[in-house]
Amino acid sequence: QEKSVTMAVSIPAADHGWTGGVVYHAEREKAALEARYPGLKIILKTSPDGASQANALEDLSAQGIDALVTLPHNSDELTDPVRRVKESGVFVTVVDRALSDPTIQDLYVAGNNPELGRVAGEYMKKELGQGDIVVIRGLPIVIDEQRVTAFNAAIEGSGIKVLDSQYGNWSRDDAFKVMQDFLTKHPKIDAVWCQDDDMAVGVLEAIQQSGRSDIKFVVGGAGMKDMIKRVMDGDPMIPVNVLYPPSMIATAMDLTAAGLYDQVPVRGSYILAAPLVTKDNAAEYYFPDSPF
Amino acid sequence: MTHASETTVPRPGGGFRIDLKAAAPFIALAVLLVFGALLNPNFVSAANLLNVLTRCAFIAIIAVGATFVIASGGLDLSVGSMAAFIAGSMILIMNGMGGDPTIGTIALAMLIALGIGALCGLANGVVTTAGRIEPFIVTLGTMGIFRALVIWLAEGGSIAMKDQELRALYRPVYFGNVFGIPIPVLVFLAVAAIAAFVLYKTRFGRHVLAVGSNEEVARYSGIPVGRVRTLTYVVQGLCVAVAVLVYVPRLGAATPTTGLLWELQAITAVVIGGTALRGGTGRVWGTVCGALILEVVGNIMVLSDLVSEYLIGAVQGAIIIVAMLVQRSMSRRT
Amino acid sequence: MTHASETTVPRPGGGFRIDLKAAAPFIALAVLLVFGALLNPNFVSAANLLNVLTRCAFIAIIAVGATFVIASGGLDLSVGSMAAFIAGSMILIMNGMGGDPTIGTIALAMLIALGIGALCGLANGVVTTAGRIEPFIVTLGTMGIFRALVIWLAEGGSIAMKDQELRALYRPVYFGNVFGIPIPVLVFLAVAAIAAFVLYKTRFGRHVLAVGSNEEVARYSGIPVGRVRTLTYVVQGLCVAVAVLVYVPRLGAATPTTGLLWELQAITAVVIGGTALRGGTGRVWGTVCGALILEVVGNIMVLSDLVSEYLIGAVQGAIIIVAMLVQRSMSRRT
Amino acid sequence: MGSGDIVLEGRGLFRSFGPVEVLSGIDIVLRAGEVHAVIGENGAGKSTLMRLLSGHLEPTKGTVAIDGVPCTFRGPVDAEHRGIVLVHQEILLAPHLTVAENIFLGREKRRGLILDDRRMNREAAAAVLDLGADIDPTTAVERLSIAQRQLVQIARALAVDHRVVIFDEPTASLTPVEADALFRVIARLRERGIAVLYISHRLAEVKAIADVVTVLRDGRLVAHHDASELEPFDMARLMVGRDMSNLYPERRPPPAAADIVLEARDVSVPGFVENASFVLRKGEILGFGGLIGAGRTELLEGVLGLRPSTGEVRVNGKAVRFRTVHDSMQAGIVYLSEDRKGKGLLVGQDLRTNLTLSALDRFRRGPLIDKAREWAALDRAITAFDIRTRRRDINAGQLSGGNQQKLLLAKSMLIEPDIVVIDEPTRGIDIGTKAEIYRFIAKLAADGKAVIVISSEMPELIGVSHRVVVMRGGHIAGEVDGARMTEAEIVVLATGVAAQAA
Ligand SMILES: Nc1ncnc2c1ncn2[C@@H]1O[C@H](COP(=O)(O)OP(=O)(O)OP(=O)(O)O)[C@@H](O)[C@H]1O
Ligand SMILES: Nc1ncnc2c1ncn2[C@@H]1O[C@H](COP(=O)(O)OP(=O)(O)OP(=O)(O)O)[C@@H](O)[C@H]1O
Ligand SMILES: [Mg+2]
Ligand SMILES: [Mg+2]
Repeated sequence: QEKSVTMAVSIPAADHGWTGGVVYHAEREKAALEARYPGLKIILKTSPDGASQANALEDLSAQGIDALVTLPHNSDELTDPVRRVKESGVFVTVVDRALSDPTIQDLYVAGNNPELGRVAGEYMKKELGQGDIVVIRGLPIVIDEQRVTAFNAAIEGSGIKVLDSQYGNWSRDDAFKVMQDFLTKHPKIDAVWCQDDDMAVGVLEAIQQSGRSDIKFVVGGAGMKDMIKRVMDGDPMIPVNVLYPPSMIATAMDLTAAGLYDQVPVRGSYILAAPLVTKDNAAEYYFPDSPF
Repeated sequence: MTHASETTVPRPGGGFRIDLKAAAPFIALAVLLVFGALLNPNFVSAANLLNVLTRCAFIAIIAVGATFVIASGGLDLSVGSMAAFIAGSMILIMNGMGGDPTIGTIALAMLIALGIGALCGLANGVVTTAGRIEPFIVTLGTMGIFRALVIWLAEGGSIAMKDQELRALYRPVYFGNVFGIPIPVLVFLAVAAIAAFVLYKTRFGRHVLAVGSNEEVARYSGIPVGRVRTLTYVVQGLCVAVAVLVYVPRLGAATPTTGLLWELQAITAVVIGGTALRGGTGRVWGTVCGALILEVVGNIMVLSDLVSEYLIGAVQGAIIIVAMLVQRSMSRRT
Repeated sequence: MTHASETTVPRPGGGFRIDLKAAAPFIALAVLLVFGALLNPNFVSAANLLNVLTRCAFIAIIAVGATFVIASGGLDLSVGSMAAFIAGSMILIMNGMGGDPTIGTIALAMLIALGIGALCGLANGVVTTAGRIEPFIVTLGTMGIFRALVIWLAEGGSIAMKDQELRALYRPVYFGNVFGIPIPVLVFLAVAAIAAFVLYKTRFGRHVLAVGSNEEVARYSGIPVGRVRTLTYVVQGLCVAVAVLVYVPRLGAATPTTGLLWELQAITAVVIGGTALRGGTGRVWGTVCGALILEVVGNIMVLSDLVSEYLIGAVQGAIIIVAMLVQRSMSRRT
Repeated sequence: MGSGDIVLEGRGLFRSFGPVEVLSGIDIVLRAGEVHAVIGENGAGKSTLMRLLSGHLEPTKGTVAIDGVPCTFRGPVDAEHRGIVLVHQEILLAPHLTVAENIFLGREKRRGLILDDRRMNREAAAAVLDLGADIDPTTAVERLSIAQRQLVQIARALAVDHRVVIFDEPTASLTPVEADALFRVIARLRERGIAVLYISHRLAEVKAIADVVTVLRDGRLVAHHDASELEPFDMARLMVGRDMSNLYPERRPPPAAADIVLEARDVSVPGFVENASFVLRKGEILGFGGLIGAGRTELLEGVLGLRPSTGEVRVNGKAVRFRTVHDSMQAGIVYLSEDRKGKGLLVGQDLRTNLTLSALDRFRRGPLIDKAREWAALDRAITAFDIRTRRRDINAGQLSGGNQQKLLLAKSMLIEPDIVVIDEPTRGIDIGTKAEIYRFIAKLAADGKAVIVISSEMPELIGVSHRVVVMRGGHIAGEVDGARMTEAEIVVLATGVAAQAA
């Protein structure tokens, strides 16, 4: 157990709720793993965008590392930089967003963005059957596009019509504004899919202010603790949530460390489900101490 | 010096010229309103217009502060992060105060928020003037600092008001209204009125414009240039704090994305309002109008089905440029 | 009459003063390097230093262009989105060209990219000078426009080079080296050298400085002020395009977040390098040094374990302010 | 009158700014090899006329003709190409560029693509030296004194091929030494058959160098004479429209043992002045003479807290330390900068704002500024200082140069100072106003205030001062009063050389 190993963790900066959760869980797991494996040194670095993450990867491998756990900003952009790390003989674990060239990653812990969209879409189809909904998207980046594409595929052919969709930038404020305007624009909205719980907060506030009662429910995503709580409490506006736990970074770090120290085979893909959180199973997913 | 009285000096009858120049942003706004009404009749519904007015409150209030900074020849890029930082601190303070939630709790937290705002502004001002560094760099630096502090306070997550009772008590500050006029609108009108008063009617305001016009002349005229500059940043900080007072009750939380890019919006509002970035002029009401224009453009974009969501940014950018073009050509003609 | 030269004017310091002022950013850089070496010995390894040098190429090249714009009294906030737009278009063009991937394909795409860059710059320049609108507003507008175009081209996702062979062919432009010096470093040195030559040794450069120093004087001197201003934006556009040429082989993709906030970094590099935002001066080599300082600060942050991840932005902001303070006090002392 | 061919001619020139007509039907004829002076009060329209003749402005009515052919200039550069150059009244140079870069701006010398800086520096140095100044051509213009800038500006104008050279008050900021050099240059121009248009308020100078004199008053042509027919006295009368017998006021006897109100002991301003000491008494007018760059401005700025300085300053016997000019204003001292546009007035703000800027406290009603009182003060200032303006709501920058000076004077007097320091009080001021300003200075002293006058015009120093301190090269070279207060004495002290030449 005295083997001295350096593990680098490269993740996006905590610039909104979900990535904030990622940073939180990564820091916690770092402390836990370093306690568990005395020889293990974990270097945790956050980067605000793809290019700086590529920089950080260079800097990390320049220091001599044995393993890399990374949640890339963007698959296309970071494929080559991660490849370069891999070429120097480092064990590579990729989280959430698969690289364009899957042969690079030794271990893939998938959060499965399309699944989040699909699950939300299936729920809409099941609950609503048919009706008019609005979609509030995140930022114009790949993850968002994958989720929306899968969502659209899921509701395809049903009677559900997407009246409007706009970017809410994964920000409560922007989502609030967009929802206010949607409410002005569309006299009848049956449901809202807003892809992220941060935005759901703004959406709910806008609905409450308008005093409208046509909106039956809002489907968010990612499993923010306040939202899980509301599901647990049976809030009719938030009947479900689609889990997309930022703690997947911890899973990945844990597996990687296990592979390095415990000689257990960890290579391969580890797909986390994007389960639908309902009133029945919500308690399982409620972590009151998490910041997210 | 005796025979001078021959020179008959007319009173400033030329007010009209100045008026039209100052009116340009309002005319641009009016054009936009008509345009919006044509695109979607809902646009001119009272509810929508009140929404827009209420929403523009934050940027309008912050931009009024920016008018002072810019009029004195400065620039403040940190306002967005400063807003997030003040909001976060204020919420944490409210969460920490404990006791029964009362109006007093909120009032105290508000006072502290104003204090923090003033201090943040003071920091910007002192570093800029005492260190004689370009305000662009100083406030870019403090922008990073405030933002990082928010992230640190939030531990990456969000900072939310815990006490639901307190939250309910505070909510009306954003959602409430007096005789049908939303409180945020009243607040921003009050802030603008006070600011216009200070800028146009007091010695400090005169000094701000003088410093922005020509710093050397101001110095030779015995104006404490450094102090005036610093104070404009304090005014800016206070305005940001006031904006936060109205912001917090809306969603009851601050996140690392709170206030992102507000600085650019505020500066844009100031410039669209007719204040030149090189200093020496300041148009408080123009600034408010500029903030409204920005909000209306966004609103029209969402309400209309003209462009795909991908291209909204392009159309917004284009509209702002065109609005400036129209305004410039109008104020040049006369 | 003849004895006018006898007036002994105590000339302050002479040439030495000017040298030290220009040297200030380099000294700040040296201090940072020493600081970094103390924190982590890996910092001064050849591999790390080459990495940092290579990485700073994008910002350095863009900032060299920004030096022209700023020296002439302008400002360009659109460079980041422009970079994303050019990168996106270039990749789409390469994807669309089909045929066997050859050097020719890449060269053609490069030429087109340069052309797009020049056109984007031209647009900024023409709107600014012909419309007489504050460059802040114009380029804020085009920033939104270019960004939206990228989002539109990418349909909200990303634009990646499809042909792996072509990608392999293009890769060396970022990852290759000549006699151990990475190609991006050579490129930015070449760009800076050419820019320094143009700014200091050609008539156009002289006119750029004159326009920034005093527009009216320039006009009276028969300098085509509008054309010179416009050309500085074209130079900026070309520089952005050159940066993109080096950027694309690195990540092989463009996304709607590519180049985010590069404008602020570029302007910061220019100012740290000793060019004043109000125009009239331009220090090309100082700008390159400024870009290096920014990159080194980021690198030190990654290499050291000084602060929590949340607070990195704060430390970076503080370091930049301190660097400016040091530099200012140094150039004032002498 | 003149004999050479007519080179440039203006016929029936009118010019209005908005509704205000500032030139009405001016005819002017310029001949080769002739020095043609244009004189007139401040605001008479001299500079406007020059701008019409040099393509900077277009006439509202009337024509400009070159060699008898009417022409319209497409701008100043076009006029320059046709050989007409103008030396502006105000300094128009790019502050960040060097002397040589400014001189060759817009007409750079190149070798291939590359600027030939070595050659331009060499030629610039020569051109400036030709004007009797020794300025390093690689100095940035922002580091030059106003006088040096003026010389650079003249050098710039003369650096192109020219047939007509227009000087708009070139000597306003020059000391006699540089002015003499300029006159020699003008003489050479005349010998080469070049037509020279020359504006000046120094009538003796006009008498000495001009062949023909045109007099303007309120935008109208008043008279047109051979210079030989006119004495300065006549010129003054034509300009002002009344007799100007005594330019300088009756001088009261210098107060013998009055209290010392201001004392400077061993004041040094780093880089400019070393160990300067002087005293100023109540009721006294103290002149400061010296050549350009002697450090007079810097000394007083140092004493008054406008620049860092060391040494001891006492006001009314009490040691004081002025950190900012605000402190010295509080102590009752006001300083009027020689750089009206750069340091004195906000050229982009209106007259009222400028007037009350230093004295806003006196216009307060509670926290408010009382605009009505400000307007009243402006009315009073316009009357008291005879500020010639046709509107009250124009910007200070739109006033003619002389009227700007009057506005600055009015602004400074609003704080009711006990000690007034005026740097170059009559730079660019017409003779009528000059007399008024001298009388005003004398009255200040008679009222028991103390005045320091920094001036490069020696007759002025001698005419108004009780005592003159002369500086040379950053030191106080000496002091003259009473009978020793002569031009010769002052020049000796200022140059350190016996003044055979002067
Ligand atoms: N751009 C302008 N707009 C409005 N009025 C102007 C403008 N330029 C000059 N004037 C006015 O025209 C008149 C003539 O000005 P001009 O500068 O020609 O006088 P001048 O004879 O040169 O005076 P001085 O001796 O003081 O230089 C003045 O009343 C001045 O205020
Ligand atoms: N900002 C500056 N930096 C360096 N040198 C300067 C600066 N300003 C002025 N100087 C130099 O200082 C010297 C003194 O300045 P100045 O000519 O104003 O003195 P002065 O005696 O007041 O002359 P004047 O007759 O113009 O009033 C000049 O030689 C000038 O070149
Ligand atoms: Mg004049
Ligand atoms: Mg002087």
